[in-house]
Amino acid sequence: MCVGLSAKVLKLDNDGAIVESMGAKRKISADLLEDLEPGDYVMVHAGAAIAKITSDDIEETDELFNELF
Amino acid sequence: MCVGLSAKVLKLDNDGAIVESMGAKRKISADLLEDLEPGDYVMVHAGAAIAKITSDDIEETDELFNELF
Amino acid sequence: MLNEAIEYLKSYDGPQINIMEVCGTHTHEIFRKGIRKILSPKIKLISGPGCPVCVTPVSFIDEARYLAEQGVTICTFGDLVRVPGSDGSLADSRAAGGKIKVCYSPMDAMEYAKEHTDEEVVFLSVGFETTTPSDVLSVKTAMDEGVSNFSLLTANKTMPNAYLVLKDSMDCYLYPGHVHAIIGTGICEELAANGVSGVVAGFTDKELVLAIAVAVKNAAKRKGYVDGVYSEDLAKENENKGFFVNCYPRVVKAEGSPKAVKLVDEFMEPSDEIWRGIGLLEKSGMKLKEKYKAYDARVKYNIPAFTAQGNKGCRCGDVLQGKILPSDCPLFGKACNPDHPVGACMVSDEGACSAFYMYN
Amino acid sequence: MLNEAIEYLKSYDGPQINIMEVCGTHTHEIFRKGIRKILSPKIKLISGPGCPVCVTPVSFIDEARYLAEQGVTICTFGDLVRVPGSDGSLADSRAAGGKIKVCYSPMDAMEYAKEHTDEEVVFLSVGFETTTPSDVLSVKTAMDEGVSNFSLLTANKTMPNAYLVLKDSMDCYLYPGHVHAIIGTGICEELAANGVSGVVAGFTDKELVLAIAVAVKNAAKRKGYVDGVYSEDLAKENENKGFFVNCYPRVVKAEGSPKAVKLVDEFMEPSDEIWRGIGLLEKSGMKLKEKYKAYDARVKYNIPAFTAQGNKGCRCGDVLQGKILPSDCPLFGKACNPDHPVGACMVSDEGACSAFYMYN
Amino acid sequence: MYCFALSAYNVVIIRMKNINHDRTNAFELSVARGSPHRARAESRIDNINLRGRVTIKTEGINKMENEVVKLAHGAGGEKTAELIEKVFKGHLGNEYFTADDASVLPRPNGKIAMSTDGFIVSPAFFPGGNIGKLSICGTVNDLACMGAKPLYMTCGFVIEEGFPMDKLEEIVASMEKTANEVGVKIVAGDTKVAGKGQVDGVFITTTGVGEILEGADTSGKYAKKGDAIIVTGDVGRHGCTILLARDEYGIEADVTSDCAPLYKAVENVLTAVPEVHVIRDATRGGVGTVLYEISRESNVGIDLNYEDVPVADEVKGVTGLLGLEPLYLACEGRLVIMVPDEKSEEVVNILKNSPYTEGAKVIGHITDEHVGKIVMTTSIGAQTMLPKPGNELLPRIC
Amino acid sequence: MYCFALSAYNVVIIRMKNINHDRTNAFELSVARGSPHRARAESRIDNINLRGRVTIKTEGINKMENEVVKLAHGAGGEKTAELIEKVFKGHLGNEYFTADDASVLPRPNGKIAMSTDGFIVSPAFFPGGNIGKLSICGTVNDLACMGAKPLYMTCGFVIEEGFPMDKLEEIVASMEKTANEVGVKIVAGDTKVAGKGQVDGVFITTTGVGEILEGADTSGKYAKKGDAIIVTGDVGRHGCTILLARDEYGIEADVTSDCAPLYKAVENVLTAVPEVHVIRDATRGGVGTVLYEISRESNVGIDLNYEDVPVADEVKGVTGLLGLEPLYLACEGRLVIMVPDEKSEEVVNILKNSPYTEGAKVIGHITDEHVGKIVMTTSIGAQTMLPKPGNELLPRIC
Ligand code: SF4
Ligand code: SF4
Ligand SMILES: [Mg+2]
Ligand SMILES: [Mg+2]
Ligand SMILES: [Mg+2]
Ligand SMILES: [Mg+2]
Ligand SMILES: [Mg+2]
Ligand SMILES: [Mg+2]
Ligand SMILES: [Mg+2]
Ligand SMILES: [Mg+2]
Ligand SMILES: [Mg+2]
Ligand SMILES: [Mg+2]
Repeated sequence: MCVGLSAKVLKLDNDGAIVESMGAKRKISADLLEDLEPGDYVMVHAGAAIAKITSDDIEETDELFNELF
Repeated sequence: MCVGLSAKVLKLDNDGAIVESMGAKRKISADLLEDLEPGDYVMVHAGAAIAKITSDDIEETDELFNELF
Repeated sequence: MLNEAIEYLKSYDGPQINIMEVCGTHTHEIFRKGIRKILSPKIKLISGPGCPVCVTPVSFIDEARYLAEQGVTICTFGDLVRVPGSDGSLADSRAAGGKIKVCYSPMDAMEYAKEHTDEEVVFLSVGFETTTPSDVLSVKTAMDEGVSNFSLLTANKTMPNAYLVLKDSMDCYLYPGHVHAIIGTGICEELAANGVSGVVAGFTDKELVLAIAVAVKNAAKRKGYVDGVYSEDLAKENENKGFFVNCYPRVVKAEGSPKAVKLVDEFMEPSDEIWRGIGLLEKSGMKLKEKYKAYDARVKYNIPAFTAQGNKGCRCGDVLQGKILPSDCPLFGKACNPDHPVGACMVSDEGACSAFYMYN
Repeated sequence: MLNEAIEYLKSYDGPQINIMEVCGTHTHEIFRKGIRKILSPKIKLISGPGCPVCVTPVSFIDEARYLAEQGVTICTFGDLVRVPGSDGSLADSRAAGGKIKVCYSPMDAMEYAKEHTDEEVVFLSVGFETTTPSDVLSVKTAMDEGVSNFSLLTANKTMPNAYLVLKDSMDCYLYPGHVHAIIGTGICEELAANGVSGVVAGFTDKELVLAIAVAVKNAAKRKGYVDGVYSEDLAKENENKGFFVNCYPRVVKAEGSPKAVKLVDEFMEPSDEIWRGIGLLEKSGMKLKEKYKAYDARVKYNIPAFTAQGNKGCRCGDVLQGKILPSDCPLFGKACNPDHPVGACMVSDEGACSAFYMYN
Repeated sequence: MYCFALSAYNVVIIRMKNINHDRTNAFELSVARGSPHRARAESRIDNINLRGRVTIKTEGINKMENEVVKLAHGAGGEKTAELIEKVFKGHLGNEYFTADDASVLPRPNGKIAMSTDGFIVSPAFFPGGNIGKLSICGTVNDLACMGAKPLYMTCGFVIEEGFPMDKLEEIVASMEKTANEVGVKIVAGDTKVAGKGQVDGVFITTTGVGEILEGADTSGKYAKKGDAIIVTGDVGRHGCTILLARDEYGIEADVTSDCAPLYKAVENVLTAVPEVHVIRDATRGGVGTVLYEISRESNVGIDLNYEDVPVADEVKGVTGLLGLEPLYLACEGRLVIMVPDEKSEEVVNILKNSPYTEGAKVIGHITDEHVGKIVMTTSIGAQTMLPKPGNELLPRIC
Repeated sequence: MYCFALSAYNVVIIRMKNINHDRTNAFELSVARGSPHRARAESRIDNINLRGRVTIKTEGINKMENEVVKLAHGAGGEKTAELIEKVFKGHLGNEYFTADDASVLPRPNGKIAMSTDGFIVSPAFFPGGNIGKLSICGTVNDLACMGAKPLYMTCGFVIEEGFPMDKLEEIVASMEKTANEVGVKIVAGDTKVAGKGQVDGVFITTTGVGEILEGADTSGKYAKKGDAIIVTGDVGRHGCTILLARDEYGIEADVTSDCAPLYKAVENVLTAVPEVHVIRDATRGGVGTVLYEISRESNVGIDLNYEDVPVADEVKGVTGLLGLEPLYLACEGRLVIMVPDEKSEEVVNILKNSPYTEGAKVIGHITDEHVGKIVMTTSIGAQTMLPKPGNELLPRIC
């Protein structure tokens, strides 16, 4: 799913990362990103973290709106 | 089953014999006996005809009784 | 005529006669038809080691269960499915996911292997002289047809040595009709010449009653009794003279089935075998010859040695040798019953303990 | 703020603006949130070729079904299970006994292969730049861990050539956020420089509404309209000037994910791919390089060539190119519906025809 | 009356309520030539004497024959509704059939009887019937054994993904036919589709509710010393048929299952002889198992004349080859009835004139001796025990 | 009260009827230390306040934990009788439980309701329940939906050879507990054992008969324009729990099934507000499927406030990761209730104070527009259709 559900990195090890989104946890690959750390927010797709997110706060869309529109 | 159920040979081919006992038919091996022919009565054990029977008529036991007893 | 024989057996009042069946089907049919129930107290039937299931050692089941665990498909006669090994039966293997297939014949098992080339198929080759030719036939056919995923786990037994070992347990054997349909009656004549008596019996109610009546009459005569009258001269005269009567002539011929015997001899050779409850008997079984080892499951799968013994409390051996009745075994009907058989004699419907339990 | 944007989109009365989503999830979320329902009639959303399922050719399903019939375990994202091949779907293969396993990720499929060494496992590798890195990761890990019963059946696609092919179908692309999270926005800037406009959009309701509003505003401006007032000068000035706005900056960075791009380039190379409904597009996909052929299911299982075309009546291609609405297809809602999809666009919840059907 | 026409993908069932036999009705049925549905449609039309007034067209495609049950049919959504509508409702529908969670039904008269049984027979089709017919007979017979007229039934299906749709329909059509014969209404159903390999083909569980006939009072606890034991036909046919149908032992014989609904026979008996003490259908486990059950429940002994137990020759042949006891082979259309000896002749005569029980016969008596045991008199006049039922039936070698 | 003592091979169930709480009763239970039975035995004793008067010995062997169900248990003979006696009767037995073919039962008052359902959930044990609890709740809830007080139930088991006996007992114990909570009697049962691989673990089919509460008259056909639509708690928990328990997607979340018997809640509602039009339990297919069913059956349209539909965060997380719609995930303890709007507050209040329905909430209304369709108002205030339920739930990638 591409859906915009961001996930928080709970744990990292050689094997990958455990991420959590609204209480749902899964082990995913951390191999597509540099320097992931616990506490980071990521977008997950097909079992891998594909992007680090500046913030989990989608409220920033409001700011963005003021900026872009 | 060793039980004394005799079977009649219905058909013979390279593969073996089809025998019949009270309406129950099965293909069995004819390789343990010489010169089996359709119409013969046989004793069947573990899928092979193990003995040709002089007669299907177990009434001969009565004669045998007179003879042996 | 049947009635006359029944009357004779009911009212017999001569010397005690002990007769031993050495065929599982005899045991079973005797119980099923209630033949024991009509015998005078002076006639005792002993159920000897005639059920191939009962004499199959614990270690054989362990071997089969080992193969099942390795993913081998086990084909077997139905009788063996519930026989306890040292830690469970093939029914337990099946419940645990093992593939256990009940077959009508060894040839059916071979056919199954031919049609399922992705499986390794082993047939549990048990039985006496009657069954062994069919086992051999399946190997021969597998060879002819190039079936390489089929083999036998052998525990085939032969009767003659058991006859000798048990010869003092009774007055007269009830020889198994179909064993002698294969091997002929030469051995019976020979035993008679050496003082061991017996009659070959068929399997119907009439045949069994006739054979038992003939056995009793002749055994009594050997003890000096004719029509209830004792003659010391007769007793002396017959003291070391065994008798033999073929009471199943419509099936059993003196020469047996030479073709079957030849076939077995081509593929197999005598082997020392353990009989459950009796122990090791020299040359009391048959195994595949070295040159057919590709069809010998023990060789093919390099089965480790299993040495487990049966439950110590089980007295199958004494039962099979006629030393005790099943009901004399302290476990009989208590810890040991058809649902939870302790010894092999309680497993097969043919087993002495099982038949005794079910029909009493 | 959201309300302001919604109000803008509802009341927009400038020149007609056509926006094309090229991401299946965009299509789906736009329908799910009812965003089309609030748009002024002057704004048209076209669902382009963004659903990897919809653009997967018939022959790819045929290849997968062929493998399933050979006993290969097929691992796949759920979307592909019901896609019709030329003679049935993978759901039909499964009902016929084939092993079809729905997986969350390619890595899960690889793990499954590792744990089931007696099976041959093929993962159906579909998707765009977002998904391809995960596919490659599974191959890399299989190599590292010596897993030899795992391979990919690839149909991976890349976006840039599609952007070029479809550039005249609309006024502004709604670029897929997660594709550009991987490849960055360089290509978008380049397209803008060449007169092709677009905005990168996220996936929440707010993000989509924002991106569409930004797209409309800028597209109108390009046509010379600001706040509903037309200026010929402005229109002239912007005639060949594309615009690009990243409306999803919390996720999409200009540089994308270099690590992911590098990984893909190591294992894969561009390939010419058939897009269902559109046809062959040069260098529009990725396949495993020759040196990784042990993980390429086509090579490994020597899959025969499948050349089947989709149903001739299906107008997926025109739908994907924005030439017609799904409801303009004569089969739509009649012979073609989600229970019996004729074209791929009717299969996935992301498919343009399916979304149109379900939400109307 | 139902007619079948086949659209491109599904059987469309045209149901005509309250058909007026005096009016001329003409219908066009589009049924593929050679389709089993055609024969069925024709035979139905025949049944209501409308043949002359029906045109049967033979064009049209019948895709259903290639259709199979899929997981989507069990997902509870539109496909499930479609399956119910097109297969189940068409055959089993009646005034009580409902889309609601439960059927609302008139209150029965007097006490009610309730029974359930699961059917997992493999193969699902066998000479003499199929799992559908069996599932109705089993529960109808259980109710009948308690002297109850079957009123309402429910059926729960578990179907394996990939099961052929036309086979499913054949099963459901058998259920319809058997239920109609008895006059029982199928008032609720349930369908689950299990993944390939999670279930073997199709399993059916039926539950029935009946009302106890006036004066009837039967129970396995009521056997009394002196009662005659009647069996309503030859034993072991069903078990033998299934064994042969599985074809595991390579044996062939011309045996058909005794599977039959026995309510009418029971009604005939109980109406004339309400004194009947025990009725039980000998299903799984066969007549032998039933006799042991009753000896235990009634605390009595049983004397059995083994030679009087009716067994078909073919069943004797098959059990002889495999070393099985016919008394322990399943029946699905045989009752064991216990009735005071003086009434036994009357009961046997009624049974001889009732459907499916023509072979009724006295096979033994109840005694107060050897309680809990069954003593059989054998061919040589000896008395010995019938071995207790116990384990899985396994053919013997020796 | 039941106590459990474990003999060498089987659980022996000591059942004490009419226990006198004033007398001092002391029992010795021989239960292996660490056995789950011990905890169960203790907890039961606790429940009836006898703890101080019971000695629990910890010696003794508990072989049952290694025991499995075998084909012989399904052969209809002694082993079947043993299984029924020791596992089923011990837990489910009551005055109507019978060894006969059918139970004979008192005639209910008024109209009766009858319903059946099959349960094939895999895995059989999941957070919040097991297939046994589920099989009682499912049928109890179906009866409750028709305004019927559950009276009698039957249960049919199909068990795979090799199924652990202690797991089976745990399932049956859950059935007992749930049936007791509702006050429904299990009056007949059936057990079949299928060969290894012929069935996946254990399937249960239950059938229930109930009597319609006075004044109650509910049906999926009775939804009327203006009715409020109430859901009795957050949706999709059961489906989500099972999905997680199968562990096919590697996702973990702290979700438990909503599986619960809802009769008491329904009784409370119908007693106070007999005007309720529709009650339906949202099981397979979830709330979305139920809404579509009712829109079709009542020929109405539905307006749904999507943002008002209660969904647990964890369920949102899981469905978000997999691309599934919570409205189409199964519930096993949620009702959809339709009632004239002016009564909706009263109904919601009663539900909030009834067991298992504390989360009751109005989520939409019935309309006479867009008949057969469900229009939902989304987070951006737009109105769009809820997609129709259809196929198997498959997680999406994109
Ligand atoms: S009763 Fe059981 S333990 Fe005793 S001898 Fe017989 S088989 Fe062995
Ligand atoms: S409605 Fe069906 S046939 Fe028409 S374009 Fe869409 S997918 Fe193709
Ligand atoms: Mg319901
Ligand atoms: Mg029943
Ligand atoms: Mg029954
Ligand atoms: Mg249901
Ligand atoms: Mg199957
Ligand atoms: Mg019954
Ligand atoms: Mg129901
Ligand atoms: Mg239900
Ligand atoms: Mg039953
Ligand atoms: Mg299983």
